[in-house]
Amino acid sequence: QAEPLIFERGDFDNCGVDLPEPKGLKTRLDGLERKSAIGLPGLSEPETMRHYVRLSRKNYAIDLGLYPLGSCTMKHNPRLNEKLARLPGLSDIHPMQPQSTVQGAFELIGELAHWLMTLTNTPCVSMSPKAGAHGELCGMMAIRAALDARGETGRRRVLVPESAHGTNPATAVQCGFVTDEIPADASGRVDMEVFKSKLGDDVAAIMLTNPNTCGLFERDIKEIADLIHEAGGYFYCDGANFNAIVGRVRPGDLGIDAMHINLHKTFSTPHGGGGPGSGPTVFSEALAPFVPVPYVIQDGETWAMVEHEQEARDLSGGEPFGRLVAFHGQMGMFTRALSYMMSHGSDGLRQVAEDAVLNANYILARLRGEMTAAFEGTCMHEALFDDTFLKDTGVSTLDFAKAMIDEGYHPMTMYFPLVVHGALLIEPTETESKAGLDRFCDTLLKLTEAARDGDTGRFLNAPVHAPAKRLDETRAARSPVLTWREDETAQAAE
Amino acid sequence: QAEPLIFERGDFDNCGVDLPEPKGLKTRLDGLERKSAIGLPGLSEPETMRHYVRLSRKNYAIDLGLYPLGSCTMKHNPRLNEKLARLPGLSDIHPMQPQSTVQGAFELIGELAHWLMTLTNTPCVSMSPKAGAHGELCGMMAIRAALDARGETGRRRVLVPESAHGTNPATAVQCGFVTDEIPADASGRVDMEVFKSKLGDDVAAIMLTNPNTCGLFERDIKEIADLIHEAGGYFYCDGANFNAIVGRVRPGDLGIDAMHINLHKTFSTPHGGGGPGSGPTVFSEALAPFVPVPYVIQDGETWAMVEHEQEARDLSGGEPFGRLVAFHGQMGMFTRALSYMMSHGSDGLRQVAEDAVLNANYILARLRGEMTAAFEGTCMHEALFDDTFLKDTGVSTLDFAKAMIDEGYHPMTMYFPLVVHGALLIEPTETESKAGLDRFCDTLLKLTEAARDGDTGRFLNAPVHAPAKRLDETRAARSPVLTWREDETAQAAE
Amino acid sequence: MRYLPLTPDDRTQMLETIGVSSIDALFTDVPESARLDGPVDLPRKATELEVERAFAKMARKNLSAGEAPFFVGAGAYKHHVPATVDHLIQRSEFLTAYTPYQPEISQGTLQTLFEFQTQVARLTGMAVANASMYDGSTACAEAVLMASRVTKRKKAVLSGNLHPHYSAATATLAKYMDIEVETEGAAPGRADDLVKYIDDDTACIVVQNPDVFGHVRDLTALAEAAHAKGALLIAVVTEIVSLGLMTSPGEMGADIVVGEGQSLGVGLQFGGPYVGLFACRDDRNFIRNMPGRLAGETVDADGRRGFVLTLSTREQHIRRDKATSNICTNSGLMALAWTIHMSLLGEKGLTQLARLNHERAIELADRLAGIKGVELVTDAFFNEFTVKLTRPATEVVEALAQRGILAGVPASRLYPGQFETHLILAATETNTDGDLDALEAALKEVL
Amino acid sequence: MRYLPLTPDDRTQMLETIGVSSIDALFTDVPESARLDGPVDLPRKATELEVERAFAKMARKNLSAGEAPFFVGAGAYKHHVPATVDHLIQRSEFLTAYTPYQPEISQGTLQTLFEFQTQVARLTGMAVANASMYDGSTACAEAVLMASRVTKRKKAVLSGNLHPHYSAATATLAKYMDIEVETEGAAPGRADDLVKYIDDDTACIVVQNPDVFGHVRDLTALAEAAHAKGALLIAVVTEIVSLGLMTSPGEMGADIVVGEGQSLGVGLQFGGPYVGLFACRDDRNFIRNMPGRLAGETVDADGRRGFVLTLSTREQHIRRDKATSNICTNSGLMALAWTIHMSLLGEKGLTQLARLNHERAIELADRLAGIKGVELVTDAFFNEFTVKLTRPATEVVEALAQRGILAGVPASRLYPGQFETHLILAATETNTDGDLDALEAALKEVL
Repeated sequence: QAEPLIFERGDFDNCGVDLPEPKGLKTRLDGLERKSAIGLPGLSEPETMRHYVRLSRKNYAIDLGLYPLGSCTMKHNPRLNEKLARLPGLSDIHPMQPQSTVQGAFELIGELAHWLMTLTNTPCVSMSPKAGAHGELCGMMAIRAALDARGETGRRRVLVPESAHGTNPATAVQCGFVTDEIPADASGRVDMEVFKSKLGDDVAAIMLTNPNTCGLFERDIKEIADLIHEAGGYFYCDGANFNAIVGRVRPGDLGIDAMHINLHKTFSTPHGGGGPGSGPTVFSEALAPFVPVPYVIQDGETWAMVEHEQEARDLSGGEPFGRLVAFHGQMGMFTRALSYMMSHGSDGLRQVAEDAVLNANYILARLRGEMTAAFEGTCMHEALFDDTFLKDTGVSTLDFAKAMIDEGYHPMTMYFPLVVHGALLIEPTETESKAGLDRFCDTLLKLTEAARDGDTGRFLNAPVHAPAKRLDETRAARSPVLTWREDETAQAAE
Repeated sequence: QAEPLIFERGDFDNCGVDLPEPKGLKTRLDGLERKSAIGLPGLSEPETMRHYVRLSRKNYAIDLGLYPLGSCTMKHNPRLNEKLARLPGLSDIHPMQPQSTVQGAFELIGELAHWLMTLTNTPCVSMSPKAGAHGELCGMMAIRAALDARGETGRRRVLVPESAHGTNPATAVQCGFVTDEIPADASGRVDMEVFKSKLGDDVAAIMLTNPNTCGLFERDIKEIADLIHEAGGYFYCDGANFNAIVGRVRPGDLGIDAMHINLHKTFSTPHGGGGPGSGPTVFSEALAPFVPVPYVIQDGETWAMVEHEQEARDLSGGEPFGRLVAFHGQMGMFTRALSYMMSHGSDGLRQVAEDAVLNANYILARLRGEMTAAFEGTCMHEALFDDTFLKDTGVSTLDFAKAMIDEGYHPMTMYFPLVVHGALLIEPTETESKAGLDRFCDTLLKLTEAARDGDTGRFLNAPVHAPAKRLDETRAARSPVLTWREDETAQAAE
Repeated sequence: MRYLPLTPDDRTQMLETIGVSSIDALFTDVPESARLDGPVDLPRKATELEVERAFAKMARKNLSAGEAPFFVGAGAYKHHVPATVDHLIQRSEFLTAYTPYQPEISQGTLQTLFEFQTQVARLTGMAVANASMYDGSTACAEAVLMASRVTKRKKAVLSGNLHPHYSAATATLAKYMDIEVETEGAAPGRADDLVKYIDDDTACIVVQNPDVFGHVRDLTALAEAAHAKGALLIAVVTEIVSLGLMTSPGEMGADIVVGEGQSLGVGLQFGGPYVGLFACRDDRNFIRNMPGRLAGETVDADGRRGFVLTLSTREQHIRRDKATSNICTNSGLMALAWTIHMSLLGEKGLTQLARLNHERAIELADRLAGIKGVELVTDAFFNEFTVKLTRPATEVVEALAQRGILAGVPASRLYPGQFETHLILAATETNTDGDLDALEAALKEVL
Repeated sequence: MRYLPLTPDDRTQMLETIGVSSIDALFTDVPESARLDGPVDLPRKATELEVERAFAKMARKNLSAGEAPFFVGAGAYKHHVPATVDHLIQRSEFLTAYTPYQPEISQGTLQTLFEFQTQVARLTGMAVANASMYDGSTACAEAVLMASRVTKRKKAVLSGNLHPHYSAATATLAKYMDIEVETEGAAPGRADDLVKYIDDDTACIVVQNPDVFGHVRDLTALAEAAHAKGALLIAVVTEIVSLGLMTSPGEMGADIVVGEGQSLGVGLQFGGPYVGLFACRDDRNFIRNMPGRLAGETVDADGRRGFVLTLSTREQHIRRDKATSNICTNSGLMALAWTIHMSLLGEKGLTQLARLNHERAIELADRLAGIKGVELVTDAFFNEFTVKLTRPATEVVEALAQRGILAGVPASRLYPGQFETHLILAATETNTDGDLDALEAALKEVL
């Protein structure tokens, strides 16, 4: 059931909105009136509705089933949060209205900031970052600014474990650093010997994900923090996996200097097919002076927003590293996240971490006999397997994952982290039921058996029960077709 | 992908809402505290979400494609209407609040009433009826009350064309009438000779759908009105097909005495899988005194609602036949319908009728060469075919319809009206595009050809591309299983 | 117009295919004198923004329940509905589907109806339930007609404490079916004596519990008295949440239970759409005489479980003038909302919700009873009760409304000319301590 | 807790399967000193109703745009968004899906992104566009970095009339990449002269059109001057509706066009989430240096058309420290809202919408210019313009806010210490005649 593109269906003369007739006033565009057609088809409202409803049904979604993407934390998205984000008093306000007319908005931002600082035990948070990677940038820029303020122009090396998300090295480079990789030890954690050997007076910082992307808690984290601080560097913590410890461990107690928090992971703002995210970043005392503008401050009953660097300097003697973004960050996500946090409360959030870890360990326990667990022992919120169990079956990690689609599941994260071969990283989250996990494990065990039994066709041709068969990604990259062109209609009709 | 029942999945101890803890006060239920368990499973919110989202995907819907049900008018449901119906000032008000606190609600009802009376050219409307059939009851009860007021206890015969909806005779009987059927003439309309022959002093009314269920306008409608009035009876018009003429013809101009209007058909309030409907009923001067309570009245800037029969008598000398329902009718549907009407305006509504009729005739024109049109000439808003074209193919109307499911369409109305053999009644409505109608016609022509070519398997086994294969309705009726019982789990697991 | 996909070009081409010269040619069967040559006298098309503004203006003229301390009940109750419910009922596939006459592509609707029926049956303590009625009042009226069909008798006895709108709707529907309706006078705060009305012509007695004044009663003796004379007991429940805490009508011997389901999932909506609940005993004769749709279990051609609308030979589209009722619409979407809310609650949540309601009402009753000039009339109640004031209740309610408090329903609004100083108040889990404070303080002022 | 399906029994059984005695046993890798033995000092769990009430209270403290005559712009604009848009983006399958890395079960997201890219490219007059950025300001900053990569040069020239937040975000991102940023002073109501800054080290010049004061300019000469020196022209559009009426930046010679898409589909949302638009010329080197995700067309194993994320070797999850940017999130849901709104409008609707905006602004400008004490500074504009007042604009705006009117942005809020009496006002199709009357009357009062 192919759905034609709007360009193949719509009409330049058709329109799905009604607007008043213009009066025909003389324009004041200084001769810049558009002279040529744009090429934008319009669809009536009923046609529009169907186009998108039909397309939506070609997507998998958390509302349809388990979405076990390691490191991505796909959990239930409560509709209460969607409802509250649409209150006109919160959604229909402009970022540049007089501050006296948006006191409730500032209060909400301040309240969320309070929750985030309390949960992390840190004294400062920047609400600007638009996503997790943007939060990394916020944190690493503050580190860079702090080093610059100390006159440390020689500290440009950033230590990054090989299990790190790609955003870590990419971010470091965007802040003018070079990265230096630390391998994992046999237990899947930072190799402390190598780490120590890399410390020196050119080291700016370490970027460490904790729990790490192998789903393991970095046992030596306090020692790492102490050592990096002794060496004159800072500790950036990637908070992508905060879901595993929220309410049970406060990263500030571990000695971190900066950490972003993915509101769209731990605090369940919907992923929306790839965004928007939101990545508020918390800071230690050491980095607090460098946080970017804007931020809200409270004076008695009144809230205000500090919007300019000079204002920040005048008010608190801070040295903001600049501004990351127009306006005030992802307000719509703040609303959703705060609603989620208040709903759980401190007790519920603690339960979140516990159930997330329990669910992951349950999967690990049920599967480790048949699939190969990458490391010994228990895990945190995600279970990591390598592809040893597929050896000599002719089935790759990719094939195995695609076969899961035919069983009605979204695949787990594949080939990441890079520290193990053919990685399969499963994160169930706390919003899955035991019965659901049992069905999932039964399915994986069935597939494992099928692979071992040589039923390779089932894997190599998978998926067959999906809106599309396996797609040719090489062709897409080799001769990129990034926009629709007229001559495609014929091609599509073939 | 069978979806287990909540009774097979949920748990009596689980719950998807959070509530405060009760204080443990002593009850005041006079010993009527429940002593036994109820047997209601609860699901957490994420499980609930998935259960219903997954179930929803087993439904066809107007948002997915054409829904060509003759006589049911499945058209686009604008989401603007859903949004407005949820304004707290309209949705979160109680029907028994002080009248001074719901003036806007009364105004809305009054405004909708004004639109309905203007579009029908009638002086009176009852907003109580909860659905079309309920509107028929409202109309026929007013007729019965009017006859009773005239002391005409002998008039109990109601003339009903054989093409009428089943609700017509059922309603007449509920008002203490007996029905007398009038056959259709060769053109698909009321046989005037028979009609005339049936008139007499025991005739209470005629119930006539116009355009009728063959999709034809009753050409002789004014003569019918005159004759029934001359004979001392009333003219009830079934307004199910008002969509065909709205804005172009005012039923009041045709001499009707009562007509219900299905807000969920002509004015597009969503069908919701079978309801709720809403069936306001308009009346002529002759029947106006008998409309039931409640109704709104306006006095200058102030609105009020007349809630009791005595009040109606005192105020206007009316003789309400009673009360049809608690409270004030389907307010939520009023909001949606008025939004729909205001959006179109008088010009847009006229266009609705024209496009609805144009679309139906386009289908008739494109298909009549291959499928057998039931009658000569053009049609109104729906095209009627009989099963002559399937003769000797081994394919029944039912089989043909089920094969449409495999082509991605909801079947048309089948085996109704009863005046033609193996009827197929297609109503596209005005919210279908020409391109969409062309695809639909192409599909039917392809199926017609397949039937003729003896590809019967395709029909007899259909549907195969649907969430379920053909269901055993006989078994369901012979040994009814109307609720779930414990022992079914095992059976389901088979 | 944004909802109309045809372009002027399309229209021209289509007329050509049809073989007529103009759209008017398709309307020639309309008598000439009835053909309008232009739009009727109503406003022309409006933009979304214009329509939104017009509705916002009307909405602002109402005082919504969420804006006020709110104690209005009498057949419709303010409860908190989880956001999930409203989200799910707006799914295109639920919202914009038709009656599931084509079961192969309607399993979503059919399975939810089957689940709904099971929940309703269990909650009311009955064996079967239908797929919903328009609302509670029409369900009540249809139950009386059904009782008459089942017993082949022509008299119905209605409790005086049955919601007067229900009595009126029932009397109206019964009238032309020649069913005689007898009603006892209303008795705030106590159970009226209906046994004396039961005779060999009695098809049914109809009693509401909790009644319109909030009073709760044991129906067991009444059921026995009715059954002894071959009559049926129809129990009416307008506050379905009460069944989370109270013995079900089925356990007390009711033969048919009807109810208003509005409390769960649906919201106030100024009276509609609501959802009527209809349940009865497991008796072939009963089931064959039920009004409304029924979803039933069956199997498909592959032998897999599936659901269909069943026993439709009771219905008008098959049986026409012999049908059990003329109904051809249920309250499907509201039934969906109801069953989703009930699935979220489960037994545990419903019980807790009911208890919270009961406790709030006890607290409110005790507070009000402590005010000079207020007398508590109802001693056994669930979440609604009646008080007697020293002033006409209508005046008091209006005075409180001026203060932004929606205080309840004057009994005289339901029983014109009677119970002038009686006020019926409901409390639910949505009432805060602040609401109670506000009512208490304001009531002291105006009395 | 309503979102957590595990029951106490489940937990016990699962711990048993895992083979540990308690949940604490799973947290033993946490240093003992960092293990919290109870909940942190924050409120405990809350019911839906409690949370709703807390948010309603905060919401009530804000004056929303819909409640007031509203003329605030400066990079975010109030437009009417059809109800269909918000309904569709709440479809479970769009709202709760992840990045479409598994294309076989993500064709819905991928096809809409492909359509989005095509619409953006056509509207801006460019050949290709990406699948959206966080917002306009970060798109602008990323464009400067891209220009530097493409030209291998290290200087960027920013117009003084570029939105100061955009300049700041760009300068911040450029700072540590050692890209030198030069900025001309702001010049309300006229085009600043940037040609003089262009030299052989210049990677790009960045110019906003209409600029932050609302002024519109022809970019053609600027593009030519830049190209003559081997530099790129980056055009910034913060009011994307303007392109319905104005010559596109592509037609005027821009090499990269970035924009804020908030005007269509998204709403005000107090600054975010918005949707950044990013388009560029059809040049292999450009495309390989683009930031952000790209959806591309391909075929599946059966040869049927399908879509995938492509050219991901630019991206951080593949290239790590060699990536074109660190971005791994787009603004997918807002891009969906944008493309739905744009599909509803089509060329016809967008053009009409743009014209309505332009006309409202002309009417407003003429009215204000007629007030004593108001001088119109911008003579060529789209839907936003700047006036000079006789009093500080901040005071005027505050005084009008007290009267319930949201009158615009004082230029000094964007340029602290400068343009104290300049006020930037926007008008859109949502402004009624009554809004204009109210502003005019109130402004006369406070000046």
